[in-house]
Amino acid sequence: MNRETLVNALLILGLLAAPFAADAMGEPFYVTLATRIAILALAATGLNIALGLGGLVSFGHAAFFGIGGYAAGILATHAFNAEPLLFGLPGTNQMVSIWLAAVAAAGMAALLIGLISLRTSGVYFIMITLAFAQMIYYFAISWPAYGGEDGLSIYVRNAFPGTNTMRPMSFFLIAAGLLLAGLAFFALLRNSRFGAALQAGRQNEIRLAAVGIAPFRIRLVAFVLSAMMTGVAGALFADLNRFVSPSMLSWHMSGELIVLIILGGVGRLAGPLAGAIVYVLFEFALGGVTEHWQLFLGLVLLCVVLFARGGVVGLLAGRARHG
Amino acid sequence: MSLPLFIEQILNGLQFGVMLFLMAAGLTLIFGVMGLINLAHGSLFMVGAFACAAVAAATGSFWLGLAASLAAAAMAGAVIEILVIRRLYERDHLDQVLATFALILIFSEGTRWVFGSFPLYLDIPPLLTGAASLPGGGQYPVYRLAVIAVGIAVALGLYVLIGRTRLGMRIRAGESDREMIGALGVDIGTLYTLVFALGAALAGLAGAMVGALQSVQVGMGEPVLILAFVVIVIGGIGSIKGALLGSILVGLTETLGRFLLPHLFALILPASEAAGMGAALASMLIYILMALILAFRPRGLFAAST
Amino acid sequence: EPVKIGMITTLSGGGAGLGIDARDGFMLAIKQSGNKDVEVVTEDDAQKPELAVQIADKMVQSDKVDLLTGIIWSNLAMAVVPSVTAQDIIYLSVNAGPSALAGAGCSPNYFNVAYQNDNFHEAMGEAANKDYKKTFVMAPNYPAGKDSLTGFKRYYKGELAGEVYTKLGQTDYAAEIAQIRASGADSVFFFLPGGMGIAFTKQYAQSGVDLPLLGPAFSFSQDVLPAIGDAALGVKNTASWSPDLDNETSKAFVESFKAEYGRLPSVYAAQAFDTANLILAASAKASVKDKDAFRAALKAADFKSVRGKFSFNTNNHPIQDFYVREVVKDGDTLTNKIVGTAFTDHKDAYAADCKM
Amino acid sequence: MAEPVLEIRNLEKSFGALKATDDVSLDLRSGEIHALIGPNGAGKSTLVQQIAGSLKPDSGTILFQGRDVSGLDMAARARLGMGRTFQISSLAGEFSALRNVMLAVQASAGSSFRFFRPVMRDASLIEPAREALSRVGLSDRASVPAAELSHGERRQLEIAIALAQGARAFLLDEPMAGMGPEGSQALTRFLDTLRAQAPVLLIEHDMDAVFALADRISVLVYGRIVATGTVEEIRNDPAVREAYLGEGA
Amino acid sequence: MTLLAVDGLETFYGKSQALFGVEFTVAEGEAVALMGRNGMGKTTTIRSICHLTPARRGRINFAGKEISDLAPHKVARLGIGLVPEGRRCFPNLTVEENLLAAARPGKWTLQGINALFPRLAERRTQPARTLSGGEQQMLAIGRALMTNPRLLILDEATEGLAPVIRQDIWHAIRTIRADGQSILMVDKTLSELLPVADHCVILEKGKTVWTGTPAALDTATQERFLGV
Ligand SMILES: Nc1ncnc2c1ncn2[C@@H]1O[C@H](COP(=O)(O)OP(=O)(O)OP(=O)(O)O)[C@@H](O)[C@H]1O
Ligand SMILES: Nc1ncnc2c1ncn2[C@@H]1O[C@H](COP(=O)(O)OP(=O)(O)OP(=O)(O)O)[C@@H](O)[C@H]1O
Ligand SMILES: [Mg+2]
Ligand SMILES: [Mg+2]
Repeated sequence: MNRETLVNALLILGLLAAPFAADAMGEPFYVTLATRIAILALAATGLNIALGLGGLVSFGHAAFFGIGGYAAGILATHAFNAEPLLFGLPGTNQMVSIWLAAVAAAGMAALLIGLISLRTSGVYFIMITLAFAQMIYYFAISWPAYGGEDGLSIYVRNAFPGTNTMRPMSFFLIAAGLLLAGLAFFALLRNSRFGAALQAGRQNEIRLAAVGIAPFRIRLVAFVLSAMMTGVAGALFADLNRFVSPSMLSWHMSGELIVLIILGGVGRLAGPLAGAIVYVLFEFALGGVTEHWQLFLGLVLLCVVLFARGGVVGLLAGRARHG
Repeated sequence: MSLPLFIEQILNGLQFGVMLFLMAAGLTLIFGVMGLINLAHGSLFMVGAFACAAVAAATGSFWLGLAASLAAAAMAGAVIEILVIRRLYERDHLDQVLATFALILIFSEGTRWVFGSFPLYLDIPPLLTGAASLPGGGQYPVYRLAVIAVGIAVALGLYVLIGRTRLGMRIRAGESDREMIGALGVDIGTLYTLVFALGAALAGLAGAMVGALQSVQVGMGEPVLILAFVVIVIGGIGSIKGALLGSILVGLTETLGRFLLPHLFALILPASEAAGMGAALASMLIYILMALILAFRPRGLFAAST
Repeated sequence: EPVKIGMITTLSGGGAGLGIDARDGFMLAIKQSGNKDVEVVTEDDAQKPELAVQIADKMVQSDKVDLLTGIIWSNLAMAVVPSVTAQDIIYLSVNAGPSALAGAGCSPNYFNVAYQNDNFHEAMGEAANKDYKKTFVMAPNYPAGKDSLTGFKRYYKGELAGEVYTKLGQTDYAAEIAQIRASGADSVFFFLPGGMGIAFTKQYAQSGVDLPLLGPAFSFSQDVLPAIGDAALGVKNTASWSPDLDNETSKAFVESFKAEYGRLPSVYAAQAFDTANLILAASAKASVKDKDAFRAALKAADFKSVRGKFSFNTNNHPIQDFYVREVVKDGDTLTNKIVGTAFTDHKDAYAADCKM
Repeated sequence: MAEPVLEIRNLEKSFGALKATDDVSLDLRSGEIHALIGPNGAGKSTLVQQIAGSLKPDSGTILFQGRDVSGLDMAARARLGMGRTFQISSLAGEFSALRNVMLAVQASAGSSFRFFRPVMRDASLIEPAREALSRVGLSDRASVPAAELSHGERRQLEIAIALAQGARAFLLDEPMAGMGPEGSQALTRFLDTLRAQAPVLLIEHDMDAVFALADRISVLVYGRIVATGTVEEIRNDPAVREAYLGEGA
Repeated sequence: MTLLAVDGLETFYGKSQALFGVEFTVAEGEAVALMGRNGMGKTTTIRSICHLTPARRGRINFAGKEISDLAPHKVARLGIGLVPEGRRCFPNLTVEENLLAAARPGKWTLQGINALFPRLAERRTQPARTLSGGEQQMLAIGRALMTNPRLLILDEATEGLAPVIRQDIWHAIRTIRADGQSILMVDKTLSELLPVADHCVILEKGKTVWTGTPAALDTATQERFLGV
């Protein structure tokens, strides 16, 4: 087993074990915290497909996160009020259906946004993805039907067959299960032919085209897959908080997802997970100590950039090898 | 809707545009010319405003405050360049994003620690108060005219500095190949510290000047940051001319959109709903504009030709 | 009987001033009571709904608090309140009263010790009837802004010279001021909280337009007045409290707040001070562990309010008076002075929808 | 006469006032090495870029295997079998030499939308890639990231990639540049064998190599073809001697 | 008098060592050819001298001054002008700006360069990015000369140039050498390189393995170290 595999395994095991330890010690809140980490890690793993593998720095992934969240919120509200949704379709409070809806909605949005955005590159791409996310954000703020800026409450957490999702542990296991599936998907994708083309496009677009692979299509597919995964995470996040609001769509959220990845290690399998663990734990631990916690969080992040090249995973496992 | 009002709104749009340019100028310099994504630009803007407000409150002179804002922002810029930024030129853009994001947190919270949590008082200097009469009968605040003048002066100054001087050549050369310009005997390290400090000083200047029109408070730089990025991306990165025209385009779109869209919707909707719908669309307008421009010109309006 | 209170409020970022005032007002009351059994844990929500939810979870699950309070903003309240009250935790609002929580979404576990969001605006609408016939109204385009104009229009009988929604977070108001100038209005009502209000008022003062400004107290509260400066002088605004309010509790509160923190208290500080006193009074009457008894004790509102009289309506929202204040200069400091009463014993418009 | 694999008709391209390609017609026949020489800035690379699809001509047609490819983009032309090397090496720097070549194998198989099977355990990619590397003599550098190869090694890698693409025609822009004397000789021998696989359009300033290899030579000056002929004809053409070869040749 | 003396140079790229003890000297006014197969460390040696990839061990003495600890721009200002491998013109600057950006006063001026390479004069306002390969090579040489160096370092300066131009460049190199310019050069075309060189240094696997005059470089040595 090489060092990176070992680090990855330890991070995943750590995440899985922590809630059980917390539960045993009668500290259910840490289960919630671990759930939050798992969900943010899943969202960032989605972004890692576009950003880490494809070099597509999307500064608008909050759009997909929020769309997933609103899919959950809207479907649940309609189910709760027993009002039909579009075309007489009912809402639902079944997580699995909600996830599918989140994937579909985020994927559609990504397809449209990607078709236009992927014509640009570099900083222009960063900004055009931001532009689309901002459009959706302002739309959500001023659209009264689902609460506008005040957001939308989900009064009862959505259901998953065979468990009581209101129990923190059950919900954690659902989130962790999806995270593991997301990580497995990422790992397979990265090593596949598609992944090879995607990564080559990040390193040298001209070279990719010159061997006969059109970068645009590869990137579009990657962008859509990436958005879908982030969308599912958004649906979970809505269920975790039992609340969705435009702040899930804001550029701060997009920035936070990017920060998680850079902090953990760009393009690394466990990068988003490591980033989420470090970020959430610091946010949580510092927040309790001083009201100036953001200053110290800033200092921690700064130290990581300056002294740990390649993020946390880079620090623990050394430079990435591409075989 | 009368013609004079319409003309006044166009003026407002132009004026807002130039103000945007003033806010974007430092960012254009650092981002367009040094190729550094500096998210902390908004923080330097804030530093300028706070320095101006604090010194103006202590001395009673806006002008001393203005000088202090330049000095404080330049100093802050030089310090972060030396301590942080210069270690990151060779790195990925993404590392710069994370580092400057961390700097935002540090600056915001540090400023709040020093100055407290309440907005500060900063008003325009007595010399520039009041409104001037415009030809045609309108009235326009003198201070805003002064902001326009400073914005245009900064644009010209930067244009000459970057495009016409040897210093500008070296900066641009460093942008494409830092190692090579060093190997030819140019002390690019010091040069970049200076440029960064200059960009920071421009941010500080904008913070002080614009701060007198808004509220001087922690977090005031964030909306500016996004707007400034929008402006320089629309104009085309690295082009001072593009940034100026991009600013004016955004200023006009934003102002006229806010003004006209509710009127348009009023043709088909009741007044109150029209006002809401119009405002909703208006708030998305500059992003729609940016997306449209980039969809047709993927490198902005005035990108250096490929 | 020990009481553990969780306070989630905004202590960092641009909106920190409000949270700090609320926290300081709250802690002042606790300190003055000398009650050693009351423990308060405070955390910063950074004005982010997700973070507020996380902190609420932590306080409930880990700190095992009995009561929650402190949130300043409606959107954060909407994120936290429904889920905690559903877990049978009592929440007391020191500020923000979204209509959803006053009407159909009300809960026996939710007590609003501040106001329902529409109240200040309703009061201004009522007060404006006296002097004005044609008002230009303006607010940001988000739910609180729309509620504001709805509240104003509910009581205002004059004509609207214009109705404008601005962008949330907007900093330049030249275009709106031009519209005001051209509108033929005789007054301007606006709701622009925080930095937006500071920017608008300053720019308005320079524009040469001199129609009277009216607004809810949020834009002219003690936390922002010093930043606006003389541009605020003479502005009329409505609130449920003012530092010059003539009652013993209020006077003592202003004095002790000034002595403790070296500044004048804002409306947020006053509301939080009342909230703490309400809790203290209730815990003297009933054990916080006995939820039913404690809720009843809260509902009795048997405490000395800085607002003079204070009681709860059926939906656990206040019945209180609203005043018209004017910004004046007291020596070197800007502050508010009561110049009239808009409503006495005012109730919000949503109580009828509350079934509990 | 053999069939032309690649045929260019009346191609034109201007940059502002500069005519970089001025009514160029040219063909490449199967089995031949057709050298394109000319002074610096004559428009050779510009021509290759237009053939390969990374630059759009102002007018003119490009036929590849009898088919008009003028409307296709670079990737599509590469899939049809245009194997190209760049004048300044253009590689996926983080990938090892082997993976760079594997990418070409994968592209030629048209299988880039496979999401799950790991490439590094995929013999159908690795074997051909190793084969191509060994043909250019880079076998023992297979696992070195492209960014860490020396200049000359990168040039060799570029050729290996074109080989692995299964090209039906090679467009080589100065493949000898940067190769040491030993490398140049080896590459010359190698190119000699390459024409049996597919014809080569060779741009090169190394006249020893050109004269040793070319079946035909075209001379481009200021965007125009001024002469086409055999090695002997070109070598003895006084105009070419003056414009390009100098006294030494 | 010795202008440049390199001794015991050992250089690493990360963990992998590229130089294992390079040593040679360049005397004032002398042209030295640095030779070796692909990947033997010629470019690395040059990068170490210019402090672009600093040597981990060894000494570099230039004009009587130890320079192995000096920053690249200080090394350059002492009088080392580099024409790097792969040209590396500043793509976003025009031809003229490329020449002027780092120019230092001395014998070489814009006129001088334009006379040496008329082609560049024709293209003076064009961004370097759009130059042909050969034009870029001329620009790189011109740019180094504009810094008026005491020692000119040419790393494959004739790569990709047409034979006529190459003759011109070799002619130019001979001219400037005749003027007393010291030169360190790498080039693959031995037939053109050797006549210009006063001295040859051959590297193999990052070590100096042979030093001598071009005349002493017999076919056996060439066969052994250069593979021809
Ligand atoms: N985008 C462009 N804009 C303006 N001029 C250009 C552009 N691209 C190339 N040129 C000019 O067109 C001419 C032909 O360039 P090209 O690169 O094709 O030359 P070449 O024959 O390959 O030369 P070399 O042998 O030196 O590589 C040159 O003079 C070059 O400066
Ligand atoms: N950036 C780098 N990272 C790691 N190794 C490198 C790097 N650059 C060069 N090398 C290695 O260092 C060794 C010497 O390379 P160098 O470029 O100095 O050779 P060279 O003699 O100039 O060859 P060429 O004639 O091909 O230019 C080679 O083995 C090469 O693979
Ligand atoms: Mg060429
Ligand atoms: Mg070399």
